[in-house]
Amino acid sequence: MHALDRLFEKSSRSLAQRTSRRSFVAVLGQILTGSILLPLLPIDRVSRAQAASPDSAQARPPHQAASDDPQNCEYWKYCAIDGYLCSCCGGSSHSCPPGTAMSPITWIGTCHNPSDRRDYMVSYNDCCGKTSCGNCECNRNEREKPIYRLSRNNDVNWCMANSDSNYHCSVSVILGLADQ
Amino acid sequence: MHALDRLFEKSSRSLAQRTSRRSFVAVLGQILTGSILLPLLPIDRVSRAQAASPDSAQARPPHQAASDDPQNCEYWKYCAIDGYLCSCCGGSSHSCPPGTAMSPITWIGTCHNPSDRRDYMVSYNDCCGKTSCGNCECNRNEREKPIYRLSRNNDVNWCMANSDSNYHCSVSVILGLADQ
Amino acid sequence: MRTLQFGAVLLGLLVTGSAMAAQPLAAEQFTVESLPRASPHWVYIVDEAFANEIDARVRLFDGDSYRHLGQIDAGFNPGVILSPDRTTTAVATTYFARGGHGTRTDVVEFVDNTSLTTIGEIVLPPKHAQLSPAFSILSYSSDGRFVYVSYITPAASFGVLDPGNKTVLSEIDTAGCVLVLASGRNRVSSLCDSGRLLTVTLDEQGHEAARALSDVFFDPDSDPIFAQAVPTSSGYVFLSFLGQVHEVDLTGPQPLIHAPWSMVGAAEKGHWRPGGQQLAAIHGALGRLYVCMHSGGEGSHKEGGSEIWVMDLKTHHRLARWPMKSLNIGPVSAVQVSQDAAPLLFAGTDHQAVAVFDALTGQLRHVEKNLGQSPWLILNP
Amino acid sequence: MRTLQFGAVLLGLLVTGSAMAAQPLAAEQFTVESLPRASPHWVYIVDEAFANEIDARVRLFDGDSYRHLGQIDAGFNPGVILSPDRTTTAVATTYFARGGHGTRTDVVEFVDNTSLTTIGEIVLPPKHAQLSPAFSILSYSSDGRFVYVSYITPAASFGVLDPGNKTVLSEIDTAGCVLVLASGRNRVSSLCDSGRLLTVTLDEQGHEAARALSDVFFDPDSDPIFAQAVPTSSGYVFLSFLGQVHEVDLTGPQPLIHAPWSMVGAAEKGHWRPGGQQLAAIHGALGRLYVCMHSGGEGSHKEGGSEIWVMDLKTHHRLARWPMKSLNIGPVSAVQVSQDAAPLLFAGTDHQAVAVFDALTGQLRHVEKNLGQSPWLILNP
Repeated sequence: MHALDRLFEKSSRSLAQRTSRRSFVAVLGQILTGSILLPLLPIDRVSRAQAASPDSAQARPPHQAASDDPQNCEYWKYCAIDGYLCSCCGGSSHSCPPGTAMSPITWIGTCHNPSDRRDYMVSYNDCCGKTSCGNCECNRNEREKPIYRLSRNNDVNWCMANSDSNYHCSVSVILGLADQ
Repeated sequence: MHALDRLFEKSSRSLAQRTSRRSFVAVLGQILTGSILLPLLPIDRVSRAQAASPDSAQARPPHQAASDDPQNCEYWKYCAIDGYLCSCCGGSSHSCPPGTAMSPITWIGTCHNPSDRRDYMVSYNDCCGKTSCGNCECNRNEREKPIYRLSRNNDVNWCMANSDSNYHCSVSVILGLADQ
Repeated sequence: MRTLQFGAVLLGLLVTGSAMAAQPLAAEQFTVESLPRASPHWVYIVDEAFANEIDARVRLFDGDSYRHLGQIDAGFNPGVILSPDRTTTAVATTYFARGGHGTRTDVVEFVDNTSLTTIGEIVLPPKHAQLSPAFSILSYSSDGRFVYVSYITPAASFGVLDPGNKTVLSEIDTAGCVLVLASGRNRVSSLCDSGRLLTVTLDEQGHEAARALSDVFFDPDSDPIFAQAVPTSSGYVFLSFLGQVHEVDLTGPQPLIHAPWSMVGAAEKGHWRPGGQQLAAIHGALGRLYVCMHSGGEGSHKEGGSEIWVMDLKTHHRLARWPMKSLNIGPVSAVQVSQDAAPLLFAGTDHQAVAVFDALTGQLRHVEKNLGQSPWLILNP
Repeated sequence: MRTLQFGAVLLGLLVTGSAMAAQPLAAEQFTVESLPRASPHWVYIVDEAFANEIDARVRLFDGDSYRHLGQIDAGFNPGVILSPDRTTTAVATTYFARGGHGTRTDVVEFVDNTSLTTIGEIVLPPKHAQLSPAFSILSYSSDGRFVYVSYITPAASFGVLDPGNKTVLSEIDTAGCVLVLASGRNRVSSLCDSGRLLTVTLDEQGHEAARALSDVFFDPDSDPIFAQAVPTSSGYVFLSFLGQVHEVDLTGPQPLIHAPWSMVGAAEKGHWRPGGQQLAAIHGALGRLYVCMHSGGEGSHKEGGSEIWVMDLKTHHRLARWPMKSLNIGPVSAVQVSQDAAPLLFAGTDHQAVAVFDALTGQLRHVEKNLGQSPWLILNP
């Protein structure tokens, strides 16, 4: 077997554990024709490309793209976020708006990225020190737990330990792949 | 001429200066048949009667009664009020909600009461010391003037001279008949 | 006599010419309202004002007249509780020196419930648990002598306050267990990640005298309980994500934990779930539990109820399912019930309204829409 | 080169099997955004948050990308102004010690416009003019050395501040005339109830050196001017309730007041009127005046515009009437126009949105709905 074929087979096998063969073949076809190069970019670049488009805020993305839009509550990284999305407040999905400070304490969750079908560990941080942003309210609670499990809770103000402890908005920062 | 006739004629003359003969005759007919006794009550009693009715807040009064409803922006006394109606905040058209304080400074306006077809001098006071009520926002500006004519302006916070100077809601208090 | 008066009035009208020529309206007095006698149908509705979160407020609302009776300022992420004798509202909150920024001051403010004026405050260490909305962040001892306030820094502890002398008496470390569930004159229980209750008993000076851990009574991994404890005459009721009901009796020195029972039948389990903010309320005398229920899966525990279920706390039978959808009021995120014999059920909705129901029949009586941004915590005196 | 790279990428994909088996996403860095280079199409939108009035804020919004770039806290009834060099936003406001109540602190806060951080403040006497929304409450001298802040207690005066040293230099009594219309390095004009302008000239220390009253140029009884002065390169333009345009030249020691002209024809007079909050804006280079106009009578001067009229400041001709009704954005209460060669017109509406138009053609480009409760004051750097 040719070396390239072996590599291909190996990775396709691990892929097959997570997705159906049919969708895999369809996606492969698109890769070969070059038609889905854009989604292969790191998700962050996609978000910047969308944000730069002049009517990104007006033209709500179609339902199927919601999980790829950092200004949409359905964005994959936001699976247990509760608050205002910083990407609608002058920040991004993982950066705070100008003039705010990121909370040093936070909680860690796991979100599934449908684009690469992997589970990622993410850190939900609050951005602090200005009054509430008020844009793109989002409340999702996958695997979120009540306040007695503080390290999995999104009801508490994670800005509490900041010197300027008002809550402004929330981000979700990729830490790495979740444990397999 | 009979004494009663003379009295009648005198008052009807002064009335005629303010209203058309036709509407005067129509109203007189209603008085004689007793059908508009209720509006002759002091307006405040009408307001209490409405407030006591269990669904006064739900059942918005019909359009023609708006000028008689102290919880409606169209209430006659509110002709140049700007803010939240205290009658929707625990006060009445002329009293402040519990725990607030009435502004000692204020501005004076004139409103026409369609029920008795008289012009009244009213004092627009703000009720102060709690955060904004937020109910029954109302902005009317009959004879209101810009800020350089402070004594006729409703853009300024009339709570400014109170020890607790936050704005909560506004009232309109009858001072007496306007100068003829 | 009535007829005579009527005639006199009519004559008076004729004499002066007409209604318009009747006496002009008298000058009005500048006054500040005082509250009428309290009614069991009054509720204190906490509006967290989520888009303007430094400006939370409590609205006093009458479930009979549908009138707004007054308002209490509540700052940022407040805990709100009424004193046992109902004369005082306590608000634990945070203020910033410059509105939305600047130095943080944590404080419990006490408001007189007849005049709605602030009658005093206790400044706290800057540790007040900033939760949204607020459950069991603040509580009173049964005799009103102590106030307990939950601290999260994120280390968990609570403050014991003396509302009479307006002082902080002590701070008690709760080893990671959170919230202040008061019982009796001198006991405070907190919820632990281990599935237990920690109960601290205080001495007369408000310092720790003893502490005890309950047995494990729930599994935070497989079926966590909501932290929103519903008070009963003897303790609290907790609901689990999957609809189990845990009743805890705190009248004795050691918590008595009853065997849990399920609100949902086998076919419904995992499909129909409790959810929302203040997701359940109990009418004590009737022994009825009202719960916001929705159809959903894992992660849906904050979804408001598409139905309100009425459960019998004695028989554990479901007495009624009241569907909300056809009422067009939005999913119900908060329920509260008055404790009188003609009880009202109050339902705060995701559409920023509060609906008033007959709590016996489920009949909708009123929908009040002017209740701020997030009316999702309702206190009933 | 481009082709080669593409081929390499494609090969890489084939080698690793597919997109899904490609390298997992890298860990992201925790960062705080800094602002990109300022654009002439940025606007600072003051949201007075009228239902939560202690929580006003300024939103920085990009009229090209329609992105929210950041936010500045603004407290209660703020005055907001940009420094002449655009590097700083100054906010004159009031904070209460306990959120919605308690001791009042009046302050001017200075915010760096590249980082949106507060870089200093000047505490004022508790006299700051609490107006809603804010026009000419706060202004800078042309060289940025002085900041002027309007006081109303209700006695009228103004404070002269030194933004460099963060001190209050003086308070100047204006004998009942209000607001601070800055001109040049050291002059401040205020509007008087007599229909005149009072102009105070300051010395180098920020104290009063001279004062002068203009002639009467409007009649506050028969046709008052709006206090919302629109700045021009030489002074200000004022509109009257009935649509007269008063241009005032403040470049000399004595105000030069031009003969007024009318925006409305004889047939329209008394029917079509200007109205709103920030009811007019001027594009300096084009010499165009944009005005919110509506059809109404006495007392309608705060009604938003059902049309925007475009007037030529030189010829006094009406260049266009842009109807708003069909756009479903609500009456327009505030207009602002960018000063560049491809100008945008921003329109704050009674439906709590801000619409972006091509200021040359009136073509609607965008409607932004997430701009808070009352986006009725729009500053353009």
